[in-house]
Amino acid sequence: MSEDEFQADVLSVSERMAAEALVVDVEGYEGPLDLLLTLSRTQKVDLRQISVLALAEQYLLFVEKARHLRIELAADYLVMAAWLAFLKSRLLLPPDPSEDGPSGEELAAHLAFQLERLQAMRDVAAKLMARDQKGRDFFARGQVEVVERRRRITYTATLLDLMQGYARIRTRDEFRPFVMDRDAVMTMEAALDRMRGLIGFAGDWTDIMSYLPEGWVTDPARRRSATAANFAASLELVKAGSIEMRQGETFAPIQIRRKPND
Amino acid sequence: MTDETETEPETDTVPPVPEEESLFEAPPMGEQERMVEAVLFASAEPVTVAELTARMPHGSDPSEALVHLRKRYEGRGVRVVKVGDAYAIRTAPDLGYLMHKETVEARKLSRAAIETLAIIAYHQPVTRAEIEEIRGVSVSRGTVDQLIEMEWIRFGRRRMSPGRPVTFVVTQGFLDHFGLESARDLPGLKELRSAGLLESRPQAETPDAEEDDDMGDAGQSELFEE
Amino acid sequence: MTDETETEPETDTVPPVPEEESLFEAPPMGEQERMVEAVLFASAEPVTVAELTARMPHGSDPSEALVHLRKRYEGRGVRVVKVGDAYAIRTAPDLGYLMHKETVEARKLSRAAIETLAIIAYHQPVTRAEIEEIRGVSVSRGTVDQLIEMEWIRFGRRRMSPGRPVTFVVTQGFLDHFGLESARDLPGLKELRSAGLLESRPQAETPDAEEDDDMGDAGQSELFEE
Repeated sequence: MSEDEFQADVLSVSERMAAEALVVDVEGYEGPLDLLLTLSRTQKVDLRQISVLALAEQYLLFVEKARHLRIELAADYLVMAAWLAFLKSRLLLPPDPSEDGPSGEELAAHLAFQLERLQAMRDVAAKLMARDQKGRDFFARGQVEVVERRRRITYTATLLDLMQGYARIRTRDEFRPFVMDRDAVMTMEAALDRMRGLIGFAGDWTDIMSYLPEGWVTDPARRRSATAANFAASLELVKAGSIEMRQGETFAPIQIRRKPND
Repeated sequence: MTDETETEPETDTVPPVPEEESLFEAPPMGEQERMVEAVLFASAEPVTVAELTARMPHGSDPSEALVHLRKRYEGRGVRVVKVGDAYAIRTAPDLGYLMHKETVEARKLSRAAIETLAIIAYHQPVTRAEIEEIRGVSVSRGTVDQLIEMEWIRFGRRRMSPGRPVTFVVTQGFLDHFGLESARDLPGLKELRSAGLLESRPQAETPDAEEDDDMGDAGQSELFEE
Repeated sequence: MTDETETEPETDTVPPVPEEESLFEAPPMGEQERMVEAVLFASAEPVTVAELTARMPHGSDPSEALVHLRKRYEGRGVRVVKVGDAYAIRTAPDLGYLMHKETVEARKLSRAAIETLAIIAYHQPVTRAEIEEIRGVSVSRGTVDQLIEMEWIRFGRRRMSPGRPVTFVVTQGFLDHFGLESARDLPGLKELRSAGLLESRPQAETPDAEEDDDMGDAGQSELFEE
C-alpha cells in the first residue's frame, strides 16, 4: 500500500462491496476507532506499518458512502471524519512553520498507536476469556463445611449496598424541590380535627371563615388551603349529621351551626 | 497412614499412563483417583458410587479409586467419609475447632444501618444530629451501637460547637472490609451515576445538582464538587 | 517468623497429635499443614495468610505450611492455588469435563464489557476517561455496573490529577475467577508493556524507555518495579 493519493475509482469490485457492507453494518461498530481498525485490516499489513493516510482516505470514503446511502452516522463518526480530513491535509501539505502543535506525522503516529493498542486489548481480552474459568473449568469447594454450630451472627454489606444507600439519601434531597411545600397546606383531616373541637360552642349560625386558624388568614396561599380544608371538613360534618350549613345566595358567606337537637 | 510419595500418587499400583488411551479402556487408577477427588471436592452433596460411575469415563471403577483416595487422606486435615451410601470429603474431627469461621451466619445489614454507615463514611467526622438531618429520620441507638460493635465506626474527635457533640468516623476495619484505601476513595454521586449505580431519573432544570452545603464543613463534601 | 523445629513436614506418618499442646509452642509443621489443609478445604473463598494465622494456634507459620501443602497436591485432582494474597483449593482444570453438574451458566458478557474488563485489568488503576480513550467510544453505565456487580472490578484510589477522578481496579474475585495469582500474571502483559502499549501515547524509538513520565505511569507498570 503506497502513501499515494488513494482513488475511490481504483477500488476493485470486491473492495467496493466490502465498503458497502461496512456501511450497512455501521450499527455493528463500537465507535469510529473500531471502524478504523476494521478498515485497517484491508491494508493487510502490520498495524505498525499502516498507512494512516490511506486509512484516512478509506474512512472518509466510508462516510461519503454512508451519506450517499442516506445512512445517519452518529456524531462521533463525523467528528472523526473531520479530524481525519484535517490530518490528511497536514500530511499532504508542507508543514507551515508558523503552526505549532504536533506535526501531521506525530498525529498519524498517535492514531496508529491507538489502533494498535485497541487491537492489543482485544487480543488480550480474548486470551483472558480463553483462560480456565472458575465454575466452568475449575471449581471451588461444593460443600462448605459447618462443623460446629456456634451461632455467631455477623452483618455484612457490600460497597454497592453502601453506595446505593447513600445515593438513595442524596437523591431524595435532590428531589426536595419537587415535593409540595407542606408549610402552606392544611389537610382536611387537620381542619376536621379542629372543627370538631370548636363546633360544640357554636350554637348559632357562624361564618365558616371565622373558623380559620390563626396564622392562616393573611397569607393568600395558606388562606386558600385552609378555606378549602375547612369547607371540605364542614361537608363531612354535615354528612355525619353534627352540623347544618347554609348560604343565602351565590357568593354569600357560608354559615354553619351545630345541629340543634343532638 | 499412607506411605506413597506425595507427588507421584499413582506409582504403587498403577501402570504407567499410556500416551494414547483406547476409547474403551478405563483411565489408569491414578487418574480415576484424581477424578473422584475432584468430584467429591466440588459436589455440594455426598456422591454415590453410582453417580461417580455415571460421570467418569466408561470402564472406570470408582469403588477402587475411593479405596485409594480414602487411604491417601488418612491422617490428613480432611478425610473421605461415607455418608449413607455416598461419599464426601470432610474436615478431620480433631480440627473442628478451626472451623468456627464457617459457622458464622452472615446477615444483610439493615437499610437504616447501611444508610447511617454511608453517611458516616461520606461525611466523617459527623455528629448524630447531622446524620439525622441528612437521613431525615432519627437514628436509633441500636443502629449506632451495632456499627460500633462491628468495628466499622468509632467515636471521633468532639466537635468544637455548643454542646461539644461527639462525632463518628469509619475505622480501618471498615476500609478493609470494603476494599478501600481511604474514605476519600468513595465514589461521588456523579461517579455513582455514571457507573450506572444510581437510577437516572428525568431531572428537572439542574442535571446534577451536586451542592450539599448543608454540612458546609471540611467533611467529605468536597468529593461532590467537581 | 518463629523458628520451629523442622519436624520433617512431609513425613507421611503424621506424628501423634499431642494431647495437651504447650500454650507457647507452635504445633509441628506436619500438624500446621493439616490445619491449613482443613481450613482451605472448608472454604469456598480464598483465605488470606493473615486469616490463617489468626485461626491457627499461636506461633504457627501458615506460609511455610502452604509451601508444603501446595507441593503435596501437585498433580492431584484438586490443587492449592494462590489468589492475590490468599489461597484456595480448586479442582484441576483438566477435570472440568466431569463437573457439568456443578457448572454454573456464565453470565454472557457483551463485547464491550469484556473489552472494558480487559482494559481495567491491564491498565489498572484506570479512569473512565482512559478506558474511553482506549476504546474510542464512551463506556456505558450498564457495562461498569455489571462488572461491579459481578465483583470483578471495584473503585480504586482516586487519581491525583485535576478533578481527582476515581479509578477502577480488578478484584480478588476476578483473579480467582480467571485462575490468576496476581494481575501481574495476566496473559501477554509483559509483551504489551515492552511494546509500549500500556502507555497513554506512543513511545519514542527506544523500545523500553525506563522512565514513563506522563500520567500513564500509574498503570500496571508500577507492578514491575520493586
